Amino acid sequence: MSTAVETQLDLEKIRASFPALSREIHGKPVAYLDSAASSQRVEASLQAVDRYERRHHSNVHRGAHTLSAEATAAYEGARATVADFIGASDRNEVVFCRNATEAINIVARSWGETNLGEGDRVALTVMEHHSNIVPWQQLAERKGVEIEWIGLSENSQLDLDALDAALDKGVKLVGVTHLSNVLGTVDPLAEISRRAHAAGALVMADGAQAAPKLPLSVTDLDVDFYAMSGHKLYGPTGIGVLWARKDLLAEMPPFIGGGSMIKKVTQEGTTFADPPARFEAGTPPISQAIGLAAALRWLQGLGMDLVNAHEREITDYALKRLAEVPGLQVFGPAPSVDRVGPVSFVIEGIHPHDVAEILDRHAVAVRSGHHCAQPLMDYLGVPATTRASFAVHTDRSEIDRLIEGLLDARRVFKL
Amino acid sequence: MSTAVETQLDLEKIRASFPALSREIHGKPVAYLDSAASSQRVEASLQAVDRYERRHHSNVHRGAHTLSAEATAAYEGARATVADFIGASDRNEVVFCRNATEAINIVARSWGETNLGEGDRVALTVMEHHSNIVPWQQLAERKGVEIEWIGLSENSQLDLDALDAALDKGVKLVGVTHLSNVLGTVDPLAEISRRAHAAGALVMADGAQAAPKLPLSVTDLDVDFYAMSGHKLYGPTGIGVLWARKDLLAEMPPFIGGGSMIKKVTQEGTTFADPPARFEAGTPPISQAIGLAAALRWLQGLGMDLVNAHEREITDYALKRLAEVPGLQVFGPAPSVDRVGPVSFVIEGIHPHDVAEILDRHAVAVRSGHHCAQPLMDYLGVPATTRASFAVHTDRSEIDRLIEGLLDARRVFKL
Amino acid sequence: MDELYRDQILEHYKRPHNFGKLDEYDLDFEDTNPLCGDEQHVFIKLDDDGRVEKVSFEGQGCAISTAATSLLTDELDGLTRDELLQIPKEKVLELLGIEISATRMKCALLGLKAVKGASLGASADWDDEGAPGDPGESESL
Amino acid sequence: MDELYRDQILEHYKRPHNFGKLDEYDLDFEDTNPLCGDEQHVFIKLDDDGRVEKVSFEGQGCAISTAATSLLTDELDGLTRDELLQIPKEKVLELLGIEISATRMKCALLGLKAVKGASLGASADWDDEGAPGDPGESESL
Ligand SMILES: Cc1ncc(COP(=O)(O)O)c(C=O)c1O
Ligand SMILES: Cc1ncc(COP(=O)(O)O)c(C=O)c1O
Repeated sequence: MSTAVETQLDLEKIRASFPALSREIHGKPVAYLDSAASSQRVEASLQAVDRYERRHHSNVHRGAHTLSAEATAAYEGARATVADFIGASDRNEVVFCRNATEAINIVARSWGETNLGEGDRVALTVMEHHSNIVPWQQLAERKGVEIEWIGLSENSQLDLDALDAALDKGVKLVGVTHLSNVLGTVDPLAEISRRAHAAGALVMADGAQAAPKLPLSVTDLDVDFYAMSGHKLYGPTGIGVLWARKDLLAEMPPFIGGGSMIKKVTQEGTTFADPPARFEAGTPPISQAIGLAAALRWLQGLGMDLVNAHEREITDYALKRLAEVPGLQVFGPAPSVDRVGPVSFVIEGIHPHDVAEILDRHAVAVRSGHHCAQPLMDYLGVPATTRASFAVHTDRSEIDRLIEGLLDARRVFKL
Repeated sequence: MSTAVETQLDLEKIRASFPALSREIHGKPVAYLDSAASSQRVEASLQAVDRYERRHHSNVHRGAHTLSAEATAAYEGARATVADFIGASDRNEVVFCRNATEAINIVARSWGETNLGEGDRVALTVMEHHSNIVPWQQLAERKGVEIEWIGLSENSQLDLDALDAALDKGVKLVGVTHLSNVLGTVDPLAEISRRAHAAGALVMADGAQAAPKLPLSVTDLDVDFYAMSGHKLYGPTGIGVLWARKDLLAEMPPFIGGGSMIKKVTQEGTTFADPPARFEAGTPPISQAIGLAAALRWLQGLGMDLVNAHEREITDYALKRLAEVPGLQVFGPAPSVDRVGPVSFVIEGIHPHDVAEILDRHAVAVRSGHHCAQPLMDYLGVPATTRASFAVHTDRSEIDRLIEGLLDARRVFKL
Repeated sequence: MDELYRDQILEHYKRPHNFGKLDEYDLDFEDTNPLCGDEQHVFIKLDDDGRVEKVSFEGQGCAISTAATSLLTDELDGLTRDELLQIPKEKVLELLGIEISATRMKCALLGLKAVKGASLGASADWDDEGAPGDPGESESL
Repeated sequence: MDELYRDQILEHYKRPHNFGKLDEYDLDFEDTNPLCGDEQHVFIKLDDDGRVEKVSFEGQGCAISTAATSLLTDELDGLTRDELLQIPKEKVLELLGIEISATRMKCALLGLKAVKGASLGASADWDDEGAPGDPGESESL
């Protein structure tokens, strides 16, 4: 719990920190309800990148000159900020990569390739994003690993009994999203880790959606791997984070090969650097790491407890108002502390794509489709949904405009 | 040849387009002679990114709303610009990734993994950067592939007889840098491709250094794969390009798995999208692609023939002036059309690291070390060199300051 | 009246022509729009001369893709496989009679792509991304 | 006089003490600075009590790393392996007597790292990156 004097975010001030929110579409200010796909950039992050690129840029780690020293300090400083934000004890547990997808691929290709073989099992929940599915299917294809699927209980929560059943079969890794990008379900990671570890399995947590919305400590959650993306955290595209336990990283072979990840290269062979450098081949996304760190500091300045409270409040309000739209069905848990973030729904008689199109005319930006979660769509028995997703800057008037737009969609479709 | 009226770059105007050049270090404006490590950002690129991030950002390819359509158009437009810049006939041959290093890894992991096996040979030149060595060594490790090394002839050029000898042994791929990041040697790619193709081998060209300096047509060079990095092209970090022949890309299996690179995901398995999407898993580096494209358009506006002429002129001048420094030995070819770019040297009695340190006091930024080319250092018989590298904005006064700094280094070391 | 969702489109969306699976067919192909997950499966029965005798389609789609395929399948009678492959994209846009934005182009053309796929027996290769924009001038977008 | 390259440093760089390979040694270790490629190989001969009797080093290095290791190897006589492992980084900085920037820290400490590696028989694990900066405030760098 926050001990700060403020108990609520100053939404007006926050909204003024997002330049994109003043964008008009069809003559109306955008109601950006698509932050789960990619968030807008916060001014503090834009400015940190701009300062860096105009005054301090150089390649890192390899130079004896002032700019290179400054760039290195800023890049390693960004690593320290990320470690602090996610509650990691050591900044060298933080590997920078392109996005959450690549972070998970590193685990599958390095840890997975080394530790899993024919007949070994990986458990995945049916609510995983493709990025926490496809790398494991590719590994299954290459190595004969088997995938166990864990379904949902009523109320769209992870079925912990199914998890236990999978663990009983001898699963070596559990891939689980911290926050579903479709259902808004928060998975009980600490409990999942407890059960997985008791059964000798590791936990690969996908934090792409959770990181901007939940106070976060990988130490408290006791997971083994955690992945996230800068562009969902009000930072730039082109930057992702893999956090992994130090002892695991130390044993993991390199994945992408090239400059900066080596100790010594000869014609005969190569020895590799220690983590995190071992996993950061070539020139890293320097300004992107700096941009991500600036966004995280901005979030920390607000306080993640307050951010979380705001996100829950706006989710609850959206759920309440959506219930007013005739023929609309919402997926995901009922309002609770374990329900925050994206709200997915279908309207009888209007395809999600058309819903999104009509909302766009109202300058309400939402996404429609399978949300890179086709197995979940199959599980829910729908080909696609419309998804409204929220951010630290979302206000109630934007939800109201969503509802108006949906009612208009029904009119257009003569329902 | 350019038919434009201008026959020379307007250097003053160009320098004014690089904000970082007004940076002072120890009270003096920086002489940034480290563009081979990473170039400074050009204003046109900074502004394109800024506009995009403040007004148009959203995730690409997946949305029905206006911002998503704009982001998609800008991202695909960036792909078209890259295709145009490198003389590719089809923008779908352009794959965006993180950097040149990752581009080469994609080829090794996808094409290499599929097409090379036990006893197959890959030929590499001794002047390759680690990024065009380590991925092939890793493949060698995994699959029993063998590596043939191609040495240099006198005058630090590729030994084409050694290439032929390697090809005679049945090489399946030749990995060759278009422009050496240490020697400044331009490799005759068209001739190498001719010989390689006649012998049934493909050519993986590393264009990280060449792309900012040489007029470029992958079609004319007739290579099979071409890699480059945005941060060496006056664009942002976090963006790289793999260009590959369409028919090769079509047959290559995916590498990184996740969202956006799939056709359909089910619990049972996954089918994959067509190139280039197949190779762009997860949210791509959208604003970085836009920043790269803006930098390329700026270069095209100058005319790559003029850019090349300037780079050659400044290289020649540097070589001439460096000859004045007692005890200094330059590596690389004598001045010619096939010599442009980085100039590496050692000064008897002063370690390169100390040279760079003393130059920094003069606000002259150079790099010292192995430049991620340790096999070449071994070949040259030195542990490290100092490297001064140039850019479209380099002027003669900066070279003069380099020379002054080197003479001062000799004084400091009492030589 | 709504420009995009005019009556004719809604009519075809709500009651698509030639919807369902043929009992007997010579050609069929399922194509998907990988971005939104929509799928359409086209079935074609040829007569003895190798001309389209019957055609139908199945699948979940938006108003645009459903209406487009419904309208298209009304037009295929008597065509040969080669003629199916010749149908230009503009034909579909003309049948729809509305302006289709770059974002919806994939929807409008999904059925035609499936028809061509059926005729080829393989996924048809084409570019329906719409024109790329000018990233250097994103202000003007 | 130059602050960094003062006479004592240059003297040790040009004529390093204990340079070369021992004919007989009990411990040795080669460590590298992967960023610049510098290598130092340390050789240690122990007496019967397990204390350092002789020490030497080889390798190519800059003035800072060569002088640091030259100075350090003058100070090791009579130390046990455990005592070698206890030597603090500050000791080297003190011997150098000059201010070492973050960029040169790896140079200054390479010899000590190799000494510890020899004593351990394995690469010593430590962090000599220097303090990370504040990326949000890069203006103040
Ligand atoms: C010739 C050459 N190839 C490849 C690279 C690797 O580029 P990046 O670090 O951007 O992947 C470099 C730059 O360091 C280079 O000079
Ligand atoms: C739950 C979840 N995991 C992973 C991802 C993948 O993130 P990225 O596309 O940045 O790799 C996303 C976002 O699309 C997501 O919502």
